[in-house]
Amino acid sequence: MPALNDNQNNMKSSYDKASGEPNALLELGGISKAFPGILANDAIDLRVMPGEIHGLVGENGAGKSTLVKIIYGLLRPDQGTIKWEGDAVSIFGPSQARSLGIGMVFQHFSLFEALTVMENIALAIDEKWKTQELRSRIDEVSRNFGLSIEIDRYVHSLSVGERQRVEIVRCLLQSPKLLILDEPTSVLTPQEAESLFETLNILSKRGCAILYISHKLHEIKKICHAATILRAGRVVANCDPSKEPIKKMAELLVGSQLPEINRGRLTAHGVERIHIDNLNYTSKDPFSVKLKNISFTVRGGEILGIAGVAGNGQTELMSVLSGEVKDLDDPSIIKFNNQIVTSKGAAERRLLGAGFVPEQRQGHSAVTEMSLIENVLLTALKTCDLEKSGFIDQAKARSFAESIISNFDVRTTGVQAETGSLSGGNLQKFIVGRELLQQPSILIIEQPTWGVDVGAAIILRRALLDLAKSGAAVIIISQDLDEIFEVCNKIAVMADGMISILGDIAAVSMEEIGVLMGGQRYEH
Amino acid sequence: MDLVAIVLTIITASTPLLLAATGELITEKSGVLNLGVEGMMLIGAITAFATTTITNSAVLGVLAGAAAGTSMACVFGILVLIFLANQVATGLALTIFGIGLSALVGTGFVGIALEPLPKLDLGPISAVPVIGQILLGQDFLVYLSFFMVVLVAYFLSKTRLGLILRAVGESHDSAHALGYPVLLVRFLAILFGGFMCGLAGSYLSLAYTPLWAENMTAGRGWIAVALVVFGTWRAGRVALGAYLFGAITILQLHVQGWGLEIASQFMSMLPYLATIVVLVIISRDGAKIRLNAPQSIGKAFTPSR
Amino acid sequence: SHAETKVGFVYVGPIGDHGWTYQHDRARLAVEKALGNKVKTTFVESVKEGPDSERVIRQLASSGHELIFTTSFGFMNPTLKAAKKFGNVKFEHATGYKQAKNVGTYSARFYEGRYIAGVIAGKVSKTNKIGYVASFPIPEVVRGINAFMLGARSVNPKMSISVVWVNSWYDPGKEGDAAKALIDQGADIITQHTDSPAPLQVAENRGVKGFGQASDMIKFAPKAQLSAIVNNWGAYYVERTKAMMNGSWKSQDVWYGLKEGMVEMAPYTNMPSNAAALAKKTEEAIRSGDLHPFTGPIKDQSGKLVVEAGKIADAGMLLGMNFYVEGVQGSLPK
Amino acid sequence: MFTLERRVEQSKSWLVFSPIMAIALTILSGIIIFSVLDKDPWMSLYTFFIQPLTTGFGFTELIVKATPLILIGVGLSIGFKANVWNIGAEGQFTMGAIAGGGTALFLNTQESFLVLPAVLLMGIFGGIVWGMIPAFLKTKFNANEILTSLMLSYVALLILSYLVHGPWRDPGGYNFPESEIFSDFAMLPILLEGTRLNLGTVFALLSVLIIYILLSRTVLGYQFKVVGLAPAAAKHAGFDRAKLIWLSMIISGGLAGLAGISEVSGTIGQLLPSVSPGYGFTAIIVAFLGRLNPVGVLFAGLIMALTYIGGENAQIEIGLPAAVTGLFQGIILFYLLACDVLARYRLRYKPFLKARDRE
Ligand SMILES: Nc1ncnc2c1ncn2[C@@H]1O[C@H](COP(=O)(O)OP(=O)(O)OP(=O)(O)O)[C@@H](O)[C@H]1O
Ligand SMILES: Nc1ncnc2c1ncn2[C@@H]1O[C@H](COP(=O)(O)OP(=O)(O)OP(=O)(O)O)[C@@H](O)[C@H]1O
Ligand SMILES: [Mg+2]
Ligand SMILES: [Mg+2]
Repeated sequence: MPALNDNQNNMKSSYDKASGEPNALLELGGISKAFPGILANDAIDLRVMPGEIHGLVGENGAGKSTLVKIIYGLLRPDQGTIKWEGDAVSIFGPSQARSLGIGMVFQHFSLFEALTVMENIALAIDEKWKTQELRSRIDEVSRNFGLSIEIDRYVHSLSVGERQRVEIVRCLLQSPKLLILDEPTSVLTPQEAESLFETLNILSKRGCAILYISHKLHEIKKICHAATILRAGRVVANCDPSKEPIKKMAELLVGSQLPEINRGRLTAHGVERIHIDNLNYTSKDPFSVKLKNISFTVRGGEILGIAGVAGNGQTELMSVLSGEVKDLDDPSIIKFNNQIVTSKGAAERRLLGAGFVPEQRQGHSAVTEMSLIENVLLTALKTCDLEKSGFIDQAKARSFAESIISNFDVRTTGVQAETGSLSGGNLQKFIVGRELLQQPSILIIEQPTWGVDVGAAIILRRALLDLAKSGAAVIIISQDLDEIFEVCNKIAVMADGMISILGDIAAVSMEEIGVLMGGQRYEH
Repeated sequence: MDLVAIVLTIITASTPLLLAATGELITEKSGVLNLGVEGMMLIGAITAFATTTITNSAVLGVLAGAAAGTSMACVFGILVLIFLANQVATGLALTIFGIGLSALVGTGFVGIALEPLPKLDLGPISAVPVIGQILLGQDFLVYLSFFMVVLVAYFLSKTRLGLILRAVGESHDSAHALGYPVLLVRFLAILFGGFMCGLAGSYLSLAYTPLWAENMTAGRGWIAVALVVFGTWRAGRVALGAYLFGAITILQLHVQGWGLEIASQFMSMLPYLATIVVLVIISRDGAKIRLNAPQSIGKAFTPSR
Repeated sequence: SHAETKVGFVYVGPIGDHGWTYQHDRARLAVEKALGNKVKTTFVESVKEGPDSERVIRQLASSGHELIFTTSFGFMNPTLKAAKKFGNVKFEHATGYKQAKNVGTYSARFYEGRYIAGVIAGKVSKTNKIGYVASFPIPEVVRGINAFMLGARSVNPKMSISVVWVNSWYDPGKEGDAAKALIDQGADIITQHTDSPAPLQVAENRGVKGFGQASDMIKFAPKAQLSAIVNNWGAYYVERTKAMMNGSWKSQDVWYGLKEGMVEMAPYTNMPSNAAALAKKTEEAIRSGDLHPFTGPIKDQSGKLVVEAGKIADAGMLLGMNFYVEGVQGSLPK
Repeated sequence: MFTLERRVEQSKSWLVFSPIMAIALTILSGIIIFSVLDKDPWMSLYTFFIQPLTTGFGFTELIVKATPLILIGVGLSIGFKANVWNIGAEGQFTMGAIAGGGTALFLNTQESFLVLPAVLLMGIFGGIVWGMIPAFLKTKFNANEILTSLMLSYVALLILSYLVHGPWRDPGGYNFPESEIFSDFAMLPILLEGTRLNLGTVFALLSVLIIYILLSRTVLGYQFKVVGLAPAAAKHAGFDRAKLIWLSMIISGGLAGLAGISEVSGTIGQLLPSVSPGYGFTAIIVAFLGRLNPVGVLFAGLIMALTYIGGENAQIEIGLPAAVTGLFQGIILFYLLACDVLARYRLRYKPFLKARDRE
């Protein structure tokens, strides 16, 4: 892509004057990394200049996390070179990466819930600090960057935004030269994201380079000086995002023209299918969010999107709605199709016409060690009569599985395949297919297209729309606002275990939603 | 009746439990459940006894006992960390194997008498009533057990290595992401557990009853495992549990000695029933367990590189 | 090869228990020693008293063993069952009460030794309190407790016995704990009817006195052991093996004691010479038949006269003994 | 460097092959152990593993010995599949013996063919009750069943000891700790005259068949598997975890109880202070060795029984110490656990790559 590469040269030259030397901070050459059955990184070249905010974009599974894990020393590349400030280096582990001046904020898993903020920070720095010194250092850094954190709290009591601040602060403590952020905004409100961008700008001005991974192209466009686009483990383009239209970047990323979904008209006059009245729930798990005074109604033909930042009670709400949890506080009423189901289990709710798809596929909505046939039984056993006086009707289960595969284009070796062998998108198609073929009048689905490629996402979204058009009530719990705006006709926002209903999606603004997502989250 | 003497008896009865339980505590805190305590104790006991018999040195005996416990733990560590074997099953296998191997090795050491471990003798100071008698004048493994509890408590709450250990037990994925060698930490924790079980076994065969007898641990290893849950993974509470259990074990014998009219079998049940009761009381409070229990206990970890 | 006679032994514990089984195994070695290469002995150790014992006995019988000693009470019915199947094989069952044409029984009057131990305790004790570590409340053990009490009271009527049941024949830790508890309660003599040397070791450690069980345990307690009641099966095993070899073996029921040498006393040590002298005198009297430990008047705990003065307790009472004599504390589990 | 690489699907052939490899490795270790003990290894292996099978008696005894192991092991494997760790089968076995044996004693003068069914039912019931206690403590108080069931085993053994030494001892038995001998009406019929092969073996085979069908064909069996593999998925499906804990404890307790009463009224014929040489614990190995599959358990039970009988035989024939048996059992389980990894993972040689420039 010669045209795009030009842009990068422009950028570099602007730095040439400042430093007097065209030395990249980080330069990857031909990095390759294979996992069983998949080449996650295929000969990747990447240059990051000092002070540059460099975007790394690509579809799910494109190899972004793999690449930054290699930079951080967590994964060993099969091939390729890493140059740091002009010298070839081998990075044997995160602590070496940190000593070089590389810090990283992870996409998942990096804080310890049962430890305090202080302990979490101490774990991530390699020098020996006296506790008192460390405290004042933390204070200093958090003041400098406007990232306030409470050192002595346990992480499990923090909101997601606070957790991320902890992660960032502990990187900044070591004055990194390169800060890697892997999808940092997927868990933030728009306002929080704004303040993060400010922090990143300050850092960049002070000469710290940033490698920024995100799916949100408008963010990339807004803050990045340069971007590298990955597809299926390869670099497909380098560009200057400020000059590139978002649509163009998206097409590069997907490798094809983007189809569009037409929501069409959803008729909201159906019968009342879901009715929640004053729902309250306090889990025994001290690390979970309390659900408070939740009330709403969804009618047949409607799709309600519940937006919100992860960790604000969505998981708890899902488990309460699906009947996985039944010991609710008083007063709580859940009605499905005009029947009170508050104390009924998941199986009973299904018999009343409900279907559920929780966020976690492996081990929650599917048993990865079992075959597709066996996974059909998980939810369709009673509703589709796959049981004959206690015995499993194998033949019927098999034909059910086969019809899912053919109706939803699930790519697999067959109905006997171990479910864990399916890719994320295909697994999700299978799971949603399993629920839809049971013809539910109620469907509650969490993160329907998370980790699913664009093609599959479109199939899934269309199926949800069709279901609603046929008269079912659908709830989509999602952190992806774009997705909610694409398919839902009503929106609600969840924050700190409470829900605000905003009603018709056409009548709300992004700002309004953003304010609500921030909600009362900091009033602990 | 001599109260001081009773306290002393309780301390000695609790010492092997305490040693083994502190070791298991560290192992579990790193996220590994090792149910082979009984087997490691037995191997420790016979090795310590045999070594002392042969070399005439109790110190060598204790060291050898601890080393033997450690090497049993090493086998366990390799199986569960490298071969990713089920931890429950492997622990059980370790126990069965330990019982068999110790009995086999022990055939040559039956009926041999040993001097019990020497006791600290500070002359007149050790004879000071109550305090002197209880605190001064025990054998060194008893002091070691005190010391180890304090050390482990300090290690877990105050040191960086302790923090790393807890982090590994809490979430191996996060610890790995920060660059901590999860498997190495776990392996060392397993070895420490074995080391302590070896010491506990040595205490049994060198100090508690200075002789070798097949299966002489008589279920103490299992009690030690129970004590860790019982103490909600806190060193101090584990020690409290160990002394409580020791006290019940000894006091039921006293009650018999006083001639109470209860069948002795029912008295012998008391320690087991007490364990169940306390376990129930502790486990009822899910939040407390959740805050102290290592979250990744029993789960296998495979780092990808 | 020349025809050697095969003799089998079935043990309930490991030969390394240094107690019951250990003594039987020493007797087996005595047989080998006495009869040299005319016999070949085989043993199976740690045989559980359930169905396993019947299989082991049958396996021994079917593999050419002509005489089989089954050395635990719990082997009684399995021995009889096997004996029915193997009419040509001779069986000797220890401590049981059922005989058959090819099953003889033998047992030892350990209570004779315990009576002497009681006499010594009566002489030596300062607190007048004896701690008794007991295994299970069976007649054999109860008889031993009573004999001990009678012996002790024969020299000092203030003596009493506290009993702790450990519900095991062999659990050194627990036996030791029991001994400690008893000493803490004031006992200055420890005696035991369990098999490990642990109680005696505790006595040594705590500076009180005690008695060895089943074998001379002086090496475990050089300063504490007063004597030991030694089980000596060797002579009997040799005698019965010879009888079997020369065809004179007949089923019988013997209950041997000091006189026949099946019970022996280890040297009297760690006691004043007058106590040792009294012990020797008592031993002689029992050996010669002048003294039977269970000679009336014997009162039970409630003070009821159970054996009249001058009378000797009959065999039925001895074999099925289920009461404590006066002076034993606590009540016998029923 | 060799690395383990997760297989996408469990290798079916390794599942079969790894026990065979474990046994082969055990035999190899046996050769070393025997040599260390100064015995001729081949002779020892022969007496240990083959000779017991060369006589009809030996063969039936193998089955008799395997029967309780199979009965208990099959029950345990259900629980283990569902991640319910019942380590207390020894106690449930003993309780079965107590409840059934007590019934036999109570009805000892009755001459009715109903005695035996009553005895068996009570035996099963005794095991169930003892299994239900940990289930109750687990579901109600979240108490770890490994520890509670184990502690309850010690309690059960003491209860039996109390009964046999006290209230239930044979009045005509000179106060010795044995119950009366059961009447013929309480005894399981012998299948083969002259041997000890009894109806208990039929129960064991039936239990293998029934549990096999339960696990492979029924909804309940499916639920056990799901709960074990993915507890969250079981919740999602709406399976009642508490119910499954109760059921698995009831089934494993009941089968252990049946094993207990079958042992007492099949081979022993009376209550003794101890009725089990540790069957409840050995059955745990059997369950794992049999890969928690009823048919596997059947074979594993036979193999484990062989180690016992072989051990006795080796004592008789070549004077090997009894402890060798336990050693073998531990080793065989170790090897199995180690070999099993190859069913889930692939061993792969991965050369260290020097980071080098591309072109
Ligand atoms: N440890 C691993 N073992 C096997 N395959 C892996 C491993 N880690 C990643 N992969 C695979 O490598 C590919 C690239 O994964 P990676 O996590 O780098 O993607 P990503 O671009 O970060 O995606 P996302 O946007 O979902 O975070 C994926 O197909 C993934 O399934
Ligand atoms: N951590 C992992 N360990 C082992 N295998 C993995 C891992 N992650 C993914 N895989 C395997 O890699 C393959 C690709 O998985 P992945 O979910 O990344 O697919 P994908 O490319 O994102 O496809 P889709 O777009 O359908 O989600 C699958 O076969 C999956 O089983
Ligand atoms: Mg990623
Ligand atoms: Mg994917």
